[in-house]
Amino acid sequence: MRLEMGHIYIKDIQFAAESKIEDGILYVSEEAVKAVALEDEKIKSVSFDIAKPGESVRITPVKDVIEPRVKVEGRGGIFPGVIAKVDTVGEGKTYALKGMAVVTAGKIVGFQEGIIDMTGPGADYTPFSKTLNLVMVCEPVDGIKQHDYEKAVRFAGFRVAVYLGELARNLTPDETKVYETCTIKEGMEKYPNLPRVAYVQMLQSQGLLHDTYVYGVDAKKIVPTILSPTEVMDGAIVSGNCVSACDKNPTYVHLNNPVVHDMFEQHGKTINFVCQIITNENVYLADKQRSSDWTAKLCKMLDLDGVIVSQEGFGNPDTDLIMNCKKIEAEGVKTVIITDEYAGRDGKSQSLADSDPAADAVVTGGNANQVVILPKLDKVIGTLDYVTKIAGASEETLREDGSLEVELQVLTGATNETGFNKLSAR
Amino acid sequence: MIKYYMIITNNPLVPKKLDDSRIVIYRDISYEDVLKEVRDRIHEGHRLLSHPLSGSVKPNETPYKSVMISTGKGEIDEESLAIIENAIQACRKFAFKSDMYKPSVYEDFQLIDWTLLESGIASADAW
Amino acid sequence: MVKEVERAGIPVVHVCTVTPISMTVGANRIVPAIAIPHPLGNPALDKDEEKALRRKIVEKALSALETEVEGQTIFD
Amino acid sequence: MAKLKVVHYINQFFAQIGGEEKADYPAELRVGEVVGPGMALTQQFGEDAEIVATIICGDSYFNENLDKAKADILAMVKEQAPDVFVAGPAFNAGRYGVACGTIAAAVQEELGIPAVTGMYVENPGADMFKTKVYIVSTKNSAAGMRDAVKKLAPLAVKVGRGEVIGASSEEGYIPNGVRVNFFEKERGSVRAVKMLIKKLNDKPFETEFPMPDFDRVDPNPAVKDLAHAKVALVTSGGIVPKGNPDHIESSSASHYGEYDIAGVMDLTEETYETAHGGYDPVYANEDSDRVLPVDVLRDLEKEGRIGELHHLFYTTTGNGTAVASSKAFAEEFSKKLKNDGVDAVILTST
Repeated sequence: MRLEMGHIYIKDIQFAAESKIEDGILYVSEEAVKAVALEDEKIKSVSFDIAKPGESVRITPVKDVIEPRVKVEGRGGIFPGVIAKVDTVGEGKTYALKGMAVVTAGKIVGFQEGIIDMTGPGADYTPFSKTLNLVMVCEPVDGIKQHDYEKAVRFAGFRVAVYLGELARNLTPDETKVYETCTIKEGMEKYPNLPRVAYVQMLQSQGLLHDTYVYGVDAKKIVPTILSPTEVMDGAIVSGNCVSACDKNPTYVHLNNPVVHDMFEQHGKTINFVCQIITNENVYLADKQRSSDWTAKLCKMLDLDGVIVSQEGFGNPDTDLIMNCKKIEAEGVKTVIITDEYAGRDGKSQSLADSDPAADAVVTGGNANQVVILPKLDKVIGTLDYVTKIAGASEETLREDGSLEVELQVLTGATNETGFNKLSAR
Repeated sequence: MIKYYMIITNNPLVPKKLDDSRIVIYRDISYEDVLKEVRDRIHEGHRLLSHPLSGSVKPNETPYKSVMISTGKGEIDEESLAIIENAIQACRKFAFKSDMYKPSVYEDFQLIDWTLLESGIASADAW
Repeated sequence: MVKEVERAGIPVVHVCTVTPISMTVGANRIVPAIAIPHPLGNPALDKDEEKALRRKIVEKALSALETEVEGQTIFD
Repeated sequence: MAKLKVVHYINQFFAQIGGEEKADYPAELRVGEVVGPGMALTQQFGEDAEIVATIICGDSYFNENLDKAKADILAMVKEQAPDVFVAGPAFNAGRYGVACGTIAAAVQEELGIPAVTGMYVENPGADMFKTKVYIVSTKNSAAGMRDAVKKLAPLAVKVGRGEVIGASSEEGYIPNGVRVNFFEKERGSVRAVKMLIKKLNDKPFETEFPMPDFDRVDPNPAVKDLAHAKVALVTSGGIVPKGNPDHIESSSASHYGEYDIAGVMDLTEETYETAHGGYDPVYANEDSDRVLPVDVLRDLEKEGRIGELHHLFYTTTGNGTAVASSKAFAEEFSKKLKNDGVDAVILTST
């Protein structure tokens, strides 16, 4: 499959009477985006705000982060099975608004987490301090169930992102990148001497606020399957989760999956990037066994030489990660796994809830228990009400001078397990 | 009556959500004690069916935990044992703050624990 | 624990019910035991039989100590 | 900032007193002198620190007169009251490495003066002391002096000033089991792809997180003559005298038990029980031999199959998996077992 990605660099976001993109400036009609968000009757009200890198702004509690995109050529549309109708995506031409994101915020449950600081020490850890953020805070209608509220906010974010992406449909991209994978046979012929490599992505799939969707299908209910790595660039995978903010993949990370991109960098040079394999992280142990058996089986059937396995979340997925690694290695396929650590505040505890000698090549996104002091910032988008109650926060969270003492856990994307960041640990 | 699994839980929502067709053992104990009760039963030969660290809400943050184990007993299941021991150890890495929330937050914790369990039940009932 | 004893320079045999755990904790000489609540016994047997069973395991443990091993070895 | 005061410890060889034939050289303090590798350190310290005294001790002397040597050297260091203590680097010299680790750890623990040392990762002193004191990772011979000093000097200054110490890969010390965050130059996915390519090409690569519990200890040689050997019993099954006199907790015990079984031929329901909370205790309480086979070993002792059953046994309630505290307990009682001349151990777990 061949996908041409057109990048349109956004240098600034401003509210204006009419939505448009001109000279790299995204003008947003507040009225128009509100109308898009409020299409769902479960959302009572929505407010929009802009947060820019370096500003003294804290966004919390963050639910999802989304990069606006538009499909300009080829089958399907962005977020197939969710916003666009079901159709296989990943070929043709897609434009993305780079340097910006739509951030959804809103309290779905009382202990919700997710902080994005646009300045200060927190900004060093969350990757979304570097994007221009259009933040939408959604309030639900009264008496709504958490399930419905979660879904409403999830969809509202996608609708707004798609609306903004559409503004770029007729623009000329600032930069174009081409991503192309071969069929199995083509790849064997074209790169007979390169190792055959795939990316095994584990998707969070445990329940409310712990779910991921593939073409609209709840990932709990999939068996492992293969994708062309270009499919995720059109929104084939979206996030429905926000607990454990530091190591959950927001939709932005799925769209810009760093393993996919960095494997493409080497594709045809040092490796033959064959495909992406997706699998899940269910609660039920027999599901884990089945899924890891299948990933190993797929690796074998595809005659792979090596894979990178990425994780999502804490605890339960450690077991999936080790099962996948062990079984894939047992098929003679070499693995590198990406994880993060919960080594305690002092760094002395056992980092993972499972381990195996087969996992001899590990990349880590750092210790999520590390304490960081976040100074008081001038403006809060969303609400601080819950910050004192979020994961990683302790009773001294809100200190006298208004600063927060928290663990990295609460910062959106801080210890991402797809290798999105530079943070690591030894 | 679905007899081949039972649920050990300290989440009061679970017995309310499930009727007599499921075996629910409700105990008013801590998160860690739920894991220990599960461990003791694994020692007796029950098998672990759902992951004890289900969910990303950390131990000591949420007070609630529901775990599925087999009703039947057999030889001690080594995999179950390894998982539960690791889970109990993992509890101690997190600062205790399950007693610091407003009442409404506990309901949310109960709900999330229930949805995690529910996904396990859905898988189990598919057999 | 077993590793620390070995590290101190004393040959050690681990009599353990769950041998994979024994492997994980790094024991080199491993003798499987009966069951978790009674690793070296079986209450279903009468006293003499039970002691004979226990003696068999202990003897196996002793011969494990007398055997040179390269790496982790389970003496079944 | 004022220059930090440094006391430097080296052996007889690096002090150019002599080789193996001078290894019995007793501890000597040279105030105001910079000796051997101290020159290179001084240069690297620049304006940050200076060596105010050098302590020289022969490797054999140190290890053979451990208590006296340690006490003497500690007194010398105390007198100089430095801001930081530097030992070595010892490279691959085994006894020197152990001496450096021992004295650096002692200075830190007993005098409260921060200390650093350096050695080759396979030096036995590295494994023994890496969790107690920062040990800079060096090459395996003194040819690596320049490289070693480049890492040792700045780390000494940092610990001397009480600054935050970064991750092992940044500072150059041997990983000490404490996980420290830092920012890499490349994002994780790039590092993963590079690691995979190395692994695919059978080139050496370094994992960022070594899997725990898989550090293996090589098996000790077999016991040659069990008929004359002293065999000891250890258990993680929590067997204790009836009434649990030391109150060993039922799980994750905070201490271990040491009990005398001299003259005990059989563990009975009236005399012994288990403190373990992890399994059904009924069977072990009925007959603790089911966990700790004293009865059988007494028979075997009588029959001459073993020389003797050690009169002490050790007990904990650690479950099968490794936990930090049980490791510490085991370190401690293993030392006792060794000192008591125990030739072999039977460790039982539930």
